[in-house]
Amino acid sequence: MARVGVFICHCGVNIAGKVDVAKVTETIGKMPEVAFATEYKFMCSSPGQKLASDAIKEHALNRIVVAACSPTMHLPTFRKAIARAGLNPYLISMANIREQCSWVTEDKEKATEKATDLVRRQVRRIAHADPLEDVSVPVEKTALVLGGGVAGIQAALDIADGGRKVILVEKSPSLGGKMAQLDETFPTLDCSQCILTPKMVEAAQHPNIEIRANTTVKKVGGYVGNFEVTLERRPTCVDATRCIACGLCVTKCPVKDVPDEFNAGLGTRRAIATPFPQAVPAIPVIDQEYCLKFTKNKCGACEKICPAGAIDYEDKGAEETVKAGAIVVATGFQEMSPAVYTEYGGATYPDVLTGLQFERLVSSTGPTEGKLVRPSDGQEPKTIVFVQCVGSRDPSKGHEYCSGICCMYTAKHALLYKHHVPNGQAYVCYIDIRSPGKNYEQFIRRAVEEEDVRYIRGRVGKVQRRDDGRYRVFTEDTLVGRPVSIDADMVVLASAAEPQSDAASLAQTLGISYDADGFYTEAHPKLKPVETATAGVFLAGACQGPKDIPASVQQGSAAAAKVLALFANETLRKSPQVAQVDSSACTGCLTCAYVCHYSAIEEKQAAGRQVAFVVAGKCQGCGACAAACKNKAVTLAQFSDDEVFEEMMR
Amino acid sequence: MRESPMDWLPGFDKKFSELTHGMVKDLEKCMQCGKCTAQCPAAKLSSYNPRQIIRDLKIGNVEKVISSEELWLCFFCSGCYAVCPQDINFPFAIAMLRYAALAKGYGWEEVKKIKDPYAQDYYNTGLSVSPDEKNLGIRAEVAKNSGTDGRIASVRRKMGLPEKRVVSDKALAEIRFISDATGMTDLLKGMEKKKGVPKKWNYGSPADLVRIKRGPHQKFQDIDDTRESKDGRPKTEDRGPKAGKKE
Amino acid sequence: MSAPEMARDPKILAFLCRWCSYAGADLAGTSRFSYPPNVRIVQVPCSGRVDPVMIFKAFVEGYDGVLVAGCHPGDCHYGTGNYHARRKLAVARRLLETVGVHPDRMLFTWVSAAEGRKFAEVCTTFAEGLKQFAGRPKTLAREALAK
Amino acid sequence: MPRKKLVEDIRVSDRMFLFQPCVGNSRYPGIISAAQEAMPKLGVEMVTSDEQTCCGGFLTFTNVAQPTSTMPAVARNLCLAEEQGLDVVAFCNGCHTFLTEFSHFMNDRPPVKGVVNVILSMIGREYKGTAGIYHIIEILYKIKDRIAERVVVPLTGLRFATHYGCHYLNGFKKTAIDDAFMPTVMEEIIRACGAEVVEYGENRACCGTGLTQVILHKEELSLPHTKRKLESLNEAHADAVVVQCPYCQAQLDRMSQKLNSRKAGDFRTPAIHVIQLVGLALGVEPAKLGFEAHAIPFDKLLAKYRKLPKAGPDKTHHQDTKAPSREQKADGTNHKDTKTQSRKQSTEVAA
Repeated sequence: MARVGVFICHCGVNIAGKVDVAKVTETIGKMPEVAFATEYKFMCSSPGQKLASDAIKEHALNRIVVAACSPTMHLPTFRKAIARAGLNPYLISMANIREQCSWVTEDKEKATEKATDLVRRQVRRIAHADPLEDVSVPVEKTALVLGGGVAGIQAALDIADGGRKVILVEKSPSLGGKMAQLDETFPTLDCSQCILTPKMVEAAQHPNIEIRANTTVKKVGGYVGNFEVTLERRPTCVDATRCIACGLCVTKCPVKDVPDEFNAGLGTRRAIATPFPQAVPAIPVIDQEYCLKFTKNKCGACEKICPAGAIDYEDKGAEETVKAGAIVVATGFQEMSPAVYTEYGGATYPDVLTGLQFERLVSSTGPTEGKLVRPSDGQEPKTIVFVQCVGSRDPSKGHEYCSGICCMYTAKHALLYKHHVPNGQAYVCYIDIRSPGKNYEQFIRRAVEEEDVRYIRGRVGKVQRRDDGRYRVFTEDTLVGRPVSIDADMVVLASAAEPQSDAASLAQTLGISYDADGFYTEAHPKLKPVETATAGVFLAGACQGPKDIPASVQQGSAAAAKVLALFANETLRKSPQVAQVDSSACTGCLTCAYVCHYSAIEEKQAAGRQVAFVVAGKCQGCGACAAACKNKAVTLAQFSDDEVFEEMMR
Repeated sequence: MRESPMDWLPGFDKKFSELTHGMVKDLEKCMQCGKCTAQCPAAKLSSYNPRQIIRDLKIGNVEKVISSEELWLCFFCSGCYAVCPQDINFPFAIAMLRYAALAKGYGWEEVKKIKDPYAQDYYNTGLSVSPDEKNLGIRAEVAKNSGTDGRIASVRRKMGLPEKRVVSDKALAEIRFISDATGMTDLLKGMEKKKGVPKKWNYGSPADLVRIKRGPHQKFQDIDDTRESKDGRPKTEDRGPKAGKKE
Repeated sequence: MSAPEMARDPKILAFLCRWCSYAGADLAGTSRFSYPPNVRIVQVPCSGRVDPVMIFKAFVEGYDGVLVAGCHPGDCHYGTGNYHARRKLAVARRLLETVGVHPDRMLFTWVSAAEGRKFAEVCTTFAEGLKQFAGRPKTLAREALAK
Repeated sequence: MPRKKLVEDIRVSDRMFLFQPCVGNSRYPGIISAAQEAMPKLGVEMVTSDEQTCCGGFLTFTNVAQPTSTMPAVARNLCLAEEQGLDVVAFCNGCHTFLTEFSHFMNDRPPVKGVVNVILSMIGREYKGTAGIYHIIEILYKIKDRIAERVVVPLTGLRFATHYGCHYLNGFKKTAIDDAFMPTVMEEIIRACGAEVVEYGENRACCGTGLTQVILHKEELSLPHTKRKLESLNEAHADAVVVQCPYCQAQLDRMSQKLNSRKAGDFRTPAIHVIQLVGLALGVEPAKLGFEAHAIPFDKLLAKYRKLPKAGPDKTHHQDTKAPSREQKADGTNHKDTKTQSRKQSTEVAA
């Protein structure tokens, strides 16, 4: 038998000014369910809360209705208060007689009438409520970090240093990501590899970090604290457990003309290769597309020379399923192909390079070992033009957004060029210079003032390959208002940063959302920058939007902090507002599973037939399943059909 | 210097869209990157600057744009449209701005230069390029190459083609009817005057066509009847607005 | 309800999603935008929770109109709940017609947490619209279905 | 790279409406004649109408007429094709642009179309918007394999530069069948004819005609572009530059003469319309291709052409030993001989 206690708040004059509170109390007090009804000036105050908890004991109340402001404001307050008095915190309901009654109704009488009605409904409703317990889920204290670029490495190291296990998954043969391909970094001109490789080695040697190279995510099941992830390693034909990374196989490989991805297509590599000298892990990989063993079924030189017997042409790859409590997505970005920019001869003219290609060209580990020469004829470029916003800020051919990093890396490129060719002339054609980072603007000024880089405000219209092998770059100096043409030996296009080509499919696997441009969406743009809408999945680095190195590292650490906070709990508590299936009423049609946005409904066998089953840890309590169930077998706690019907009854 | 910014700045899009018959997606999108001017053949050799024109329009300097000589320098090569990252169809904007200029009395000397060799030919013959080669240098070259007197008519005859292409009378009557009904005839007449601008002509929109009364229909019938009764060869002198055709 | 009473102040049941529309209704209060007093708000976690049965039951209960409001498309806290609601209630609307309830007695709309004024306006105009049904018999009478 | 999807959508019928360009008729009649001779060899009969008038592009873009005046005129011209159930083939970039843009404008805006039809109804016509509008380059590209198959005189050893014209590529940057800056369709057609393609730096530069610059006596704007282009062409040593628009053709051809006469250079590269080129390859006799109307003579090109062996009926490119000696004496006068020869060839091909 429900014994409901009703507490009606004056909220100063906010409620009492429009609602005759005494009259409401009197009317409600006569309801059969109500054991006690009273009014008070400020229910949310400490004496108000004490009033409630005292009444619970005194009148043996087992249900509470507080008629006051919106439950959004103070429901948690009163839940805590009645819990202190020993009552189940979910046996309280609030009648919103301020925001939805006294403040919106002109007529006093009508307001009183409405307030009485609102309280009456909550009384009836709470009388039908059951006590609920918070859902508790265990936490698997292993983190899965997807992507071995600088953001992923940072996240993995921070989590591992926090004492938790990390599985670091990388699609390519080595950690390092885009940062490993860079020559120097802005604004300090630190050598990129020199600051990155120690971190790569640290990750490889950390007792809490396991690295899975050449691996991608195939399937993700489970929920926060309890993900089950299927990882798939592609066939590399080199047994990583046996390989001693001596590199003999690479020297013996006869196929030497494979385009080198690490050098952004500028140089060539062998059919068996490690991507770069400092690769971690340093295990070479056979490229089956080019390897003679696979194309012509001959050769086998690497197998013959390998002292460790690590070559295995029969390798079919492998799958493994791992358990993880949290997932950090740090899959990064890719450089947009400039092939659509035919007006610039992108991907067509040999001396029209992308930003990443230029990085490789000036890098000491690049195809020319750091000698800056034209790919077409090996001559040193005496004049160079850097074209900004290629693919960025261009809804017609590229992306609408600003890639954010190009202004800075172009300034860096211009400086690197001047360091390689001190008597050469560098031009930068820009629309706006965006340099909002620490010391960034000074870096741009250094390029302009000290290194004599000519900045021209105007987007390049056309690059014409001239008969003499040079390139005429047409632009406008918009500050003067005159068209300008520059005869250049080399043109570098600041290609946009865009989402990885497989970003959308990974998002679907993970159940996270992505924006119109294809970048992953954070839970809140200001306040939850590394969380996703899916609990337990966090974002770091450029997969969430174009970022420079400092920002990626910051996000890596931020995501790690979130993971460690999650792992600080033995179990996770979540709201008991979850759905439940009455398997005796369930027909097993699984319409509920179809409408579930969280894949929280699975099928199971009960009494020899298929029925639906709600995984409480995954359920977010939206109630779509309850509304969809034809048999009314699904009940959403706190919003059961009974409770809603009681509330809506007149 | 702004002229009357309040006339233009609010609702610029809408107003400009009306002005250009909706053919140009709003110039508001322009980010002033300069890619258009960068490859513009006219900008290379003159003070014409598409980016600047858009800028002027956006800040309200409409009078400055439509009274400028630069407005008449566009090549219509559409290069600016081809490279525009916002897909602004600027050549159309220029064409429409020229109408705006004409409506305000600017630029008639430019249009009059075209009128005789092209528009009048169109009205008279249905074709807009005169079949007579007037350039003597070219005529000499063609004569040398073809062994004729160098006139295209002669070359055509030699090739076994009729000396010139003739549009049928019915077609001529039809296009003249369209010209009359839509005000082009009046425009051509107006341009006859050596100085000044045609009085009877306003810049219109397609919607203006709705206002056509039943009158022109009658007019067309007359033309058609004349054609039926005559020998079928158009007498251009009689039909052109030059002769002050009055029905 | 008697016809004159309905002509004065139709009774409306409003199902509001907790994240957007309920907060919007709160904002209407905070901003003191008044609306007809006969609107009764039922909080649901998501507009997707609204079962067509609830709509029918409301008419059986004697409400003159039912309003369902959810987050704007794309803004659903639960991803796709408002889309489910939209599809389900489109069917419910047609069903109402077959049982003789004028479909305009039901309204499905989007109200965000920032749209306090909109919520008040929606309630007011919906109530105005319902007044045309005053005095017109509802085939789906309370007694007929209560059996 | 050609846009596959758009190429697939092209309908090539066995009868198509030849939209006669004014500049073509009045300056380079060879284009019309070439189309009428060459296209039937490719299985496309060209239908003309003496009711077709100027497209109206000139008038609109030189502002002597409002779009309100020319739009019904465009619709009327399109009606001529529609009434016969034909698709339109334009041989001029200007005609193509103008017909396409205005037909889209009308088709996308039913009220405008309605108003246009009010006017057309008074002359007993109705514009429906059903006719496809194609540029000849699109048709030729679509049937380039057919060209290669039916080539009678493979243009082996002849070297051609290309010039597409701004109005086609730039104006239709998303709907032309090829990319606006690195197109290859014309190159592929040239290769289908057996000839070589020559690259030159100013390939995609404007010819300088700029619609009206020459007419408006703004030579200082126009001629520098033409001159630069012609200089680059001289460097390339092409036998001819292939164009797809008679107006570009007029600029490149006539301004060469003008610049030559002003001693501003020595420009001798003839400009040939792509349909004239295809005509040559298909064995249309040169006299029918109207090269005599050009200011820059085709003597050198034709001399080389006459020495070319003809492909046998089995379509192998084997050497016909008799042909060269017979052709050598011809040198521009012996048309009759060529005519019978080409006729014979074409009947063989047809059989």
